[in-house]
Amino acid sequence: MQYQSQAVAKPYFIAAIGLFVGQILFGLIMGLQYVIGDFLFPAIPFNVARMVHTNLLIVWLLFGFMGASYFLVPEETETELFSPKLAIITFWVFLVAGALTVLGYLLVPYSTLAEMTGNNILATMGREFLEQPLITKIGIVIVALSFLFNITMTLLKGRKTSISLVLTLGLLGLAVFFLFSFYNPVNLVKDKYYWWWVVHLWVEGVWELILGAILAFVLIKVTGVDREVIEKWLYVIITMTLITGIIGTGHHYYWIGAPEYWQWWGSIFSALEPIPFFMMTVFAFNMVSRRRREHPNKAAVLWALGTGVLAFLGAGVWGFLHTLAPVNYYTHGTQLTAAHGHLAFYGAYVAVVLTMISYAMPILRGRAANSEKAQNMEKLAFWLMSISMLVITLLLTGAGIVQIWLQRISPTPMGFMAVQDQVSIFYWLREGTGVVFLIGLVIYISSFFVKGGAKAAA
Amino acid sequence: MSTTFTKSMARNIFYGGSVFFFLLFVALTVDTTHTLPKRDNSQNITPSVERGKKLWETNNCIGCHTLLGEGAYFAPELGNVYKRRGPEFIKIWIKSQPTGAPGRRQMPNFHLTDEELDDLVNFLKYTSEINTAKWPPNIEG
Amino acid sequence: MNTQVLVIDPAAGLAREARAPREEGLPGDFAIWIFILAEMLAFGVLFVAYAFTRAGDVELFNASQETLNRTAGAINTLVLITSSYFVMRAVTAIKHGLSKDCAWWLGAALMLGGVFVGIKAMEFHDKFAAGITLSTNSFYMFYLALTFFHFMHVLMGMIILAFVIAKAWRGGYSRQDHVGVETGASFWHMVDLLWIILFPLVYVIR
Amino acid sequence: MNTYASSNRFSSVIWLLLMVLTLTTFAIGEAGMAGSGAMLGLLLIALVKGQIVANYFMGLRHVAFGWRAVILAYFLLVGGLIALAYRWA
Repeated sequence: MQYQSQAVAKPYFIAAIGLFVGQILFGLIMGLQYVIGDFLFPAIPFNVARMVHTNLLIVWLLFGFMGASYFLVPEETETELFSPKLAIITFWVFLVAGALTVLGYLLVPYSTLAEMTGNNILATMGREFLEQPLITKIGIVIVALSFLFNITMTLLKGRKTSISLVLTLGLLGLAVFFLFSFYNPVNLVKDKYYWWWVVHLWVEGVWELILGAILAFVLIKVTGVDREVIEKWLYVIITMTLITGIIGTGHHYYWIGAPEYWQWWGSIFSALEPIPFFMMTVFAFNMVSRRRREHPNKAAVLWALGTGVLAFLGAGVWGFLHTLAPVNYYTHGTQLTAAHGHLAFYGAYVAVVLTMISYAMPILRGRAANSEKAQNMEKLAFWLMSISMLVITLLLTGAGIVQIWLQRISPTPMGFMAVQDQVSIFYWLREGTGVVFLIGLVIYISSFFVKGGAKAAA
Repeated sequence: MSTTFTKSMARNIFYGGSVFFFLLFVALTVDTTHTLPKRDNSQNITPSVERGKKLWETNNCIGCHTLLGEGAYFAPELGNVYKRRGPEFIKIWIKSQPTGAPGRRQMPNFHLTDEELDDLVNFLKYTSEINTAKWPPNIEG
Repeated sequence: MNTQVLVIDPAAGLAREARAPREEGLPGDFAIWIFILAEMLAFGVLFVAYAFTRAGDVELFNASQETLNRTAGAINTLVLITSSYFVMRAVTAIKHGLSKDCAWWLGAALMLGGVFVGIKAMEFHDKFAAGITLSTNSFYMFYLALTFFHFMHVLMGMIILAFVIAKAWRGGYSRQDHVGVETGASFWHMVDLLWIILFPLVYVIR
Repeated sequence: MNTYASSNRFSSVIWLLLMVLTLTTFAIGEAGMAGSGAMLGLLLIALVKGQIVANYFMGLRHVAFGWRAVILAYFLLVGGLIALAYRWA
């Protein structure tokens, strides 16, 4: 660890992994509810489980991004963090707020929670992924502002590298576009139109800047390739991301009442969205093959390469699969969407956060890399989680195709619930694969507790 | 044979390109905003529809259902449920939940009053009349 | 640090010094070429989409095309090509170390860019005044989408030219180092190149 | 300065050629010509103009063949697909 204040990243990473476990457990509950409909009903209805599943994902990824930033920025700017104390306070505020929100979801009926938390003052709740009570949303803004303040102040007093600039820009965009979650007009079309300004412009816009910056940082560290080379490619990739991704938002505007020209804009630009992901994969492999040093942390290299490949598959290939309007007409809002969502989030964002954790955690614990044994466990966990997520995606794709056929294309369309019964075999297999994913996650966590044989700090 | 490739130029193109496409997006959004009244059925937004939307949100319906294809994929699409089932069926259905049928997916009972049920149905009626470019492909959603 | 020039092929730097005239690198920075190719790809898909959508409703497209101001389109083609020619003169000038000439030629190109924008704005104004929008029909959707998207590229090209002019005027480029001029020039030529397809496709071919 | 003058003379000729080609396109439009022949002719003119702009204005004629091929392929592909769509209509 080059700078003392980088240590604040550690609790963020630990919290991220902890919440990740929660996310997976609730995912398994939902997976079971897909086939045993009354499982845990009425204690945890599906909508509550899903809310917890998706919100935990967002929150733990945010913890991961923040931890990554606190680790990365001092090293990039070559100066201590502006205020490590503020970072720790922010951590606890965010963790407590997150925990209270999840407890609120689980313990109080959602409508009561809405009433308790001021939804009558400004109605923002009850929209997918933005279910958080008003006070939580305000809390998120405050946390984001204090975090941005801390990062920006650090940046201002230190060296300004492209990586830290891109990262900060991404984080700033994250905060700015979240503000649209406070805009909830009665007009459903407008509601949905701007809802995507949070959701799409996050995951297919500014989050990719964060992803690119973190990946570039880790690649510089583990390959020793010239910063100049990596940073210019970072710029090229995120340029492609934004020029395709911003207008690509149009692929969500086909069937929600927006003008029909979005079918053209959305199809054409989102069809180009795989290009930056492809470039990222080529870039990662290229840098690793041009490496000038053999970094002892092989697990981190594996995660970095995995991020490239899995993001390309999940976000690029599976996104392209149903992004063209004539295809999307049939696939919109089916299990195919769920398939894409799972692999895209895992491949791009889960993988990049775990890449950073894999690289940074040993250093935070006083060594350049973990022992051979620990690394092997981590690599095994990588393969188990990645392959099972790929299989889950394939199974949901299968379910989606059957669903589309029976419910939407067939000359005698079946009703939704009847179709669900037809595809239950896919759901059973998905649940089984989910258990494998959990095993992978358990092995991943165990790898942190393997004793002995640690490589000396570089 | 040599081509120059500098970081500063890559950076400038990043800033220029991002601003450019964001402005294009804003321009399209302005046009969309002007065009929406022809499509979004907003002339039929009544106070009852407004209350209905709030009920839709505060009971987290989107956590199981899709609405115009967005939401969870656990329960049927409701953007066109008004046309598929009609108002009376919807109200009776909501009131009779949960079915308690063993092993089947369960919908909670949200203890809605008759007036609230009317509001929710009005919201679903308004939603079903939005011009969605002929989506979904058929009435099953 | 940021101005450090990276050369893809180290040996080629020497070749450039020797001014070997036959095989040179791409004019301008490689990064602009990635951008140019991406933009050409997006336009290319839009062009082809236009053609195939037209195939579905030829009468509508032909009838709507009649309402376009072909003369304005042709004048704009002449304007844009001439501006491209001026830009080329500017590049030639700076290759001979003539900074001021370079700036003047670029200034002339910028002015023609302004003429293009003016004519195009009048065209847009006529169409909007006639109540035509992106949602009127598929022909106008493509006509407005393509020309407006292109129009924005012209504006962006003008901004780029303005920056290059300012630097050229201050003597920021030289016989040896004029990658910036070439970069801006390449972008401007791309804008021209796209219009060369756009004009016959949307205004003339029926 | 000799090379300067001669290369400028050359580019001026190129420019004149482009002007003439543009006016040809315009004239075809004004004459109301339609059908496959006119369509192919107009696309061909566009191809020629595009090649001139790419090779002489952009200066790709000094560059490795691959890059010129990209532009040529672009024009052939886009033009070919457009022609296909028009024939198909």
